[in-house]
Amino acid sequence: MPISDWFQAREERTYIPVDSQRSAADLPDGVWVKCEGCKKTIYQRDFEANLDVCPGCGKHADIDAPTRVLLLADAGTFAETEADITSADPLRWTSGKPYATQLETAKAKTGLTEGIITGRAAIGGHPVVLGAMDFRFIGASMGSAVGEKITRAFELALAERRPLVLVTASGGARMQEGVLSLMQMAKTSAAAARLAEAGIPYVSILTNPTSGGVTASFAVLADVILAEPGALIMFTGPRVIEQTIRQSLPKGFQTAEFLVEHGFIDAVVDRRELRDRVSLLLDYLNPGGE
Amino acid sequence: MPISDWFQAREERTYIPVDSQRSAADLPDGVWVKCEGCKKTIYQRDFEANLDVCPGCGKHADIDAPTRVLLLADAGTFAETEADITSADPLRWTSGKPYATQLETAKAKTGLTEGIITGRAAIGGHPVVLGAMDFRFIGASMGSAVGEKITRAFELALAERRPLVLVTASGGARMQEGVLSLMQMAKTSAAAARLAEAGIPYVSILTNPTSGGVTASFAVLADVILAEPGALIMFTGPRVIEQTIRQSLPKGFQTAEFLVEHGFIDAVVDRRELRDRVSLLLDYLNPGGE
Amino acid sequence: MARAFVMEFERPIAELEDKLAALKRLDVSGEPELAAEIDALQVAIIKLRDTLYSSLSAWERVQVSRHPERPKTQDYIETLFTDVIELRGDRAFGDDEAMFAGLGTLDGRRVAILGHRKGKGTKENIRRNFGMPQPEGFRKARRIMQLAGRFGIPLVTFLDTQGAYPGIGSEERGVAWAIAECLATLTRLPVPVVCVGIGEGGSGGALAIGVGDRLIMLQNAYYSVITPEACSSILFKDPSRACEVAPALTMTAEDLVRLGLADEIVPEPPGGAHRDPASVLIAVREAVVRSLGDLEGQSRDEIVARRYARLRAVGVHTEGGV
Amino acid sequence: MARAFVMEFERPIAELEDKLAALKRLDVSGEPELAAEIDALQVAIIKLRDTLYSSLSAWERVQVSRHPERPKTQDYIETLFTDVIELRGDRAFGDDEAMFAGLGTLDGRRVAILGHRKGKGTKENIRRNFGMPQPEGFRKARRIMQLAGRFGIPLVTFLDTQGAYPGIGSEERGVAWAIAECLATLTRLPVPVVCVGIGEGGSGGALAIGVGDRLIMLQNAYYSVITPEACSSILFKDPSRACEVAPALTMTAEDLVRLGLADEIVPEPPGGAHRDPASVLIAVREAVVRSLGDLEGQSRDEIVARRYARLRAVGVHTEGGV
Ligand SMILES: [Zn+2]
Ligand SMILES: [Zn+2]
Repeated sequence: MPISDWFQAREERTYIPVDSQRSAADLPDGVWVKCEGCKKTIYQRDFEANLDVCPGCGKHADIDAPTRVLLLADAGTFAETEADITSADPLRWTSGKPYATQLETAKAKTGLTEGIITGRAAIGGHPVVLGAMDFRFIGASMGSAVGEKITRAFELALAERRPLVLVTASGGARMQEGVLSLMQMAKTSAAAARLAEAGIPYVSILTNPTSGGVTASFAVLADVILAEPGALIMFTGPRVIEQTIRQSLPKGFQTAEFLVEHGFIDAVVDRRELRDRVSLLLDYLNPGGE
Repeated sequence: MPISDWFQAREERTYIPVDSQRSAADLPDGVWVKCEGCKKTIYQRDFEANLDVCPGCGKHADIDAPTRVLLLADAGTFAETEADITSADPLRWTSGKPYATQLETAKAKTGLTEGIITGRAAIGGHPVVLGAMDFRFIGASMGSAVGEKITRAFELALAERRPLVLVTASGGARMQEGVLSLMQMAKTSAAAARLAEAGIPYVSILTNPTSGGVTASFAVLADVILAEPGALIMFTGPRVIEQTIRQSLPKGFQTAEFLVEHGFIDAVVDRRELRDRVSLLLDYLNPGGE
Repeated sequence: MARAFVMEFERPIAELEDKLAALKRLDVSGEPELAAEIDALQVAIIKLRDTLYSSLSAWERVQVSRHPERPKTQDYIETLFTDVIELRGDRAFGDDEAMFAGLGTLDGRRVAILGHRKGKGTKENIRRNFGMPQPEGFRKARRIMQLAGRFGIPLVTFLDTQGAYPGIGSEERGVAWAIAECLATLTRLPVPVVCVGIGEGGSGGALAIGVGDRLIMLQNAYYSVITPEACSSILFKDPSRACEVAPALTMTAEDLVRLGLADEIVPEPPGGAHRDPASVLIAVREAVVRSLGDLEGQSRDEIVARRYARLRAVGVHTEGGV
Repeated sequence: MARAFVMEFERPIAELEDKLAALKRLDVSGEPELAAEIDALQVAIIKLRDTLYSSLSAWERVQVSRHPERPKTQDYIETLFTDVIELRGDRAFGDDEAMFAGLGTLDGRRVAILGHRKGKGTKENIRRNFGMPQPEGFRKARRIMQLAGRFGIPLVTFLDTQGAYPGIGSEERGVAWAIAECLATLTRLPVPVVCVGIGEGGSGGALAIGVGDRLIMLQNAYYSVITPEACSSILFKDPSRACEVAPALTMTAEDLVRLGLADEIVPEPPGGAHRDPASVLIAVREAVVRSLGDLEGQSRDEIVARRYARLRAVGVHTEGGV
């Protein structure tokens, strides 16, 4: 998907329109969205101008990968890589909904070819490799294609000695690819460890939700780990834990703030400050001379 | 102190003789010691044959450094190094008992020149550098001389690519040398880190008691950490903690067994098995080719 | 062997065995028909088991892999290795008994050993948390990986877990971080790594010590991105359709060999490894020794580069429309 | 400035100040004698303070180093640095607010920053545990040291702690191990390290971030193997003889320079750093910038070798009877 299409893609996102007459191409003043935090209605235009952060309660709404790239990369600098990698259906999965159908639906819905976009970009003038996951695409779960794109992002960063910035959002492994999906955890972790050995910086930004095999692999192997306010970040989902331990979970469990307190995240950063923060971090973290 | 004098030194150790008529050179059958664990009396001869472990309750009595070396090193292999290093009195310390007097007393009492003995030795046929601290010598606290001897042990191990085995027992830093004593923690830790960089194995054996600045430096920077049963191992002593938190401490707090449970020690090993265990460990841990 | 546990699909066998046991309790002297019936039943049991086990479904294999009498990591360690030294603790929080870590000697080779450790019996299982490690277990494993790497000691791992323990403490103490750090360390470890799937191989908790240069799978062991029950729960809001999704998940030893992820399968006797542990232990020993032999003589750089290439090849995607 | 806290040895000054305040509340118009007395008192206060501070004892300096209004790590970070990014967490158990860790820019130089963080006021002090780190704090510090080493970022540390927190949790979570690992990392860190003693420098808890290529001490800061109270408790079973043992412990900035452990002293105004924080902050800034400049341009190997040589020379012993 070329960069020029993204603004359009952004327009096409499906919020919860209070006004169901919403027209995609040209938003009239009367289009509202409802904040999932405080439940108040907000002009969609104001909401988007505020980067989908509720002006009232600060709730960060989920955003898609193209929007994420727009928010992080310096204008006009993003050049997508590996855009032609997409999932095969290696196991011919038909349990529940056939995987092939799910893939087609996801592609049609998102205009993307997979659950992650990667490419070269600049952030605050720093040349980087940038990747952003898109939860709309089968929960941005990590199958072979996502694993391959992430691995290539690490390899590109290594080859060009560019810092890597990855924005995660994922339901975890893509079970429709069975054990091949599990193995992507090892593959991406190996690529991350290899980048670290070469002294190239890697900053990860965990957004809502990041879970399972993505959390337990490349996502947390970064030099600096940032997260958006309120983002849920976990290995095991809360329902499974509740079923196992037969008690309810503490308030705020598995939020970004909870994880900061427990020592796993460097900082919770407001989306509106993310680009500046990443840029500043990259001022400090220079790819070491090997 | 030459190795030949050690057997004699061992005879001269001051247990709590039930029979105060005890003669040092030739123990008659009537000499008993009292176990500090079960309070039962034991023939001293039986007790020593059992390596000062109570045959009844298994309590490991504290032993001195020469005995420790005898128990660990293959017979006749120990060759002391740096025997002529001893403490100066750099601060001319006179608070409480003058340091110079304490040093003289300790030397007279122990026949040692400092709170640690170091040397080349073999354990189960493995050439090693071996060090053992002696609590009788001003609590085997770490002043400049002890720090220097430990540092040289690390350096000798590095130079000759011999594994290092250190047996600790210490009250911590030697306050009579003020901040110079504190800095020995950094010096010995630097030496330990340097040895680790070179891939030379280092096994430490924590014995009763090991505390303060010794615990918080070279003692725990080993590849494998063993401890004797019941040994108290700590950073801060229990009285200071009780005074700070104003509550009493849980049973077994700061014992070797407590530390195993909390993940800090690889194994608690009976003194009677220590030599075999260290030898076996050294079968596995070969000094890596640099 | 006392029959304490019957797997669903072995019910028909169990019924015949009950019948046989009842007959055996009778006095057969002067009752040649009874004796003949006993003989016939014994043959029938063997034949039925052979038939059942000649084509076990994925879900049936999962059940076999979980059989309580199945040989456990501890059995392998005690039987295969001599001079075993357990090394405990993560140097940060605790010692997790669900994860074994140590050193041992196998056929004269000195190796480091890691393994998920299920217990035998309820008490031991509780202490070992049914083989489901918490962050401490993974951090201990990582520490021993690093030790092996530092001293050039090959690593052998035994996989037998449903996965990392899904509890509050696990999340609070960063189980995802602990697993990821294991993976980063293990995938770059400059010594040969041989992994053996002996029973369950559930998700990230298995993977954390399950990536190496060779993967040996017992015939009825599984290795899966998710347990069939959990997968069924997600797809159908109903865990009981595990038998349907198990084959789709490609989790059996055969699946893994077909996908190029496992290198060899150690056959199990009809009825599963617990019916003849000695033969299985011997076969595993042979396979591990052979694998270690194959991996000998490489430089540290070669080992790491080959493992990366092996991992790099994992996965099937479409590229450029192909 | 509100006088909230009076140090024992400043009582005479406080009394004069009280008197002065009382006089000032009177109406001095048409009372030239009163005005003259006020002037005289003001001069007397200044002279008395100058006299007292011209020869502070070690124990008096310890009191000054603990003054609640004394500039804290946070003040140095906020004043000296721009573009500060705090980095939190030990990646294993928690984030310890008694230890600051982050990145910042000082006179155009990008550095990593560590510092013991006492609070201001009771509430903040409780959150920050009065600047006494637990194992998490040291593990966070070590993580940031490693980050600095990886990316070649010089490290600046600010020391201000009575020591590691002596609690059950500290021991349970291995505070000794955490400190030792800091020391191992810090002493071998391949980037320039500049340490600044700004207040208290108590024992291993200070040392864990207090070893480097330069040690700058504020005039009234201390660095000691043990607090004078604790030393007095050990020697005399009585903490109140701290004033006697303080000089013996060789803990003042001057002692450290004399022993070759500290490189320079940043003078404080009479009354201590809190009487004129701006001048002290400026002087510290100047000293740190100069030290960083001095340490520039060395290779990683040179840095590590020189630091080892520096540490190697620490200590005074007798050898061969000399
Ligand atoms: Zn809102
Ligand atoms: Zn006893």
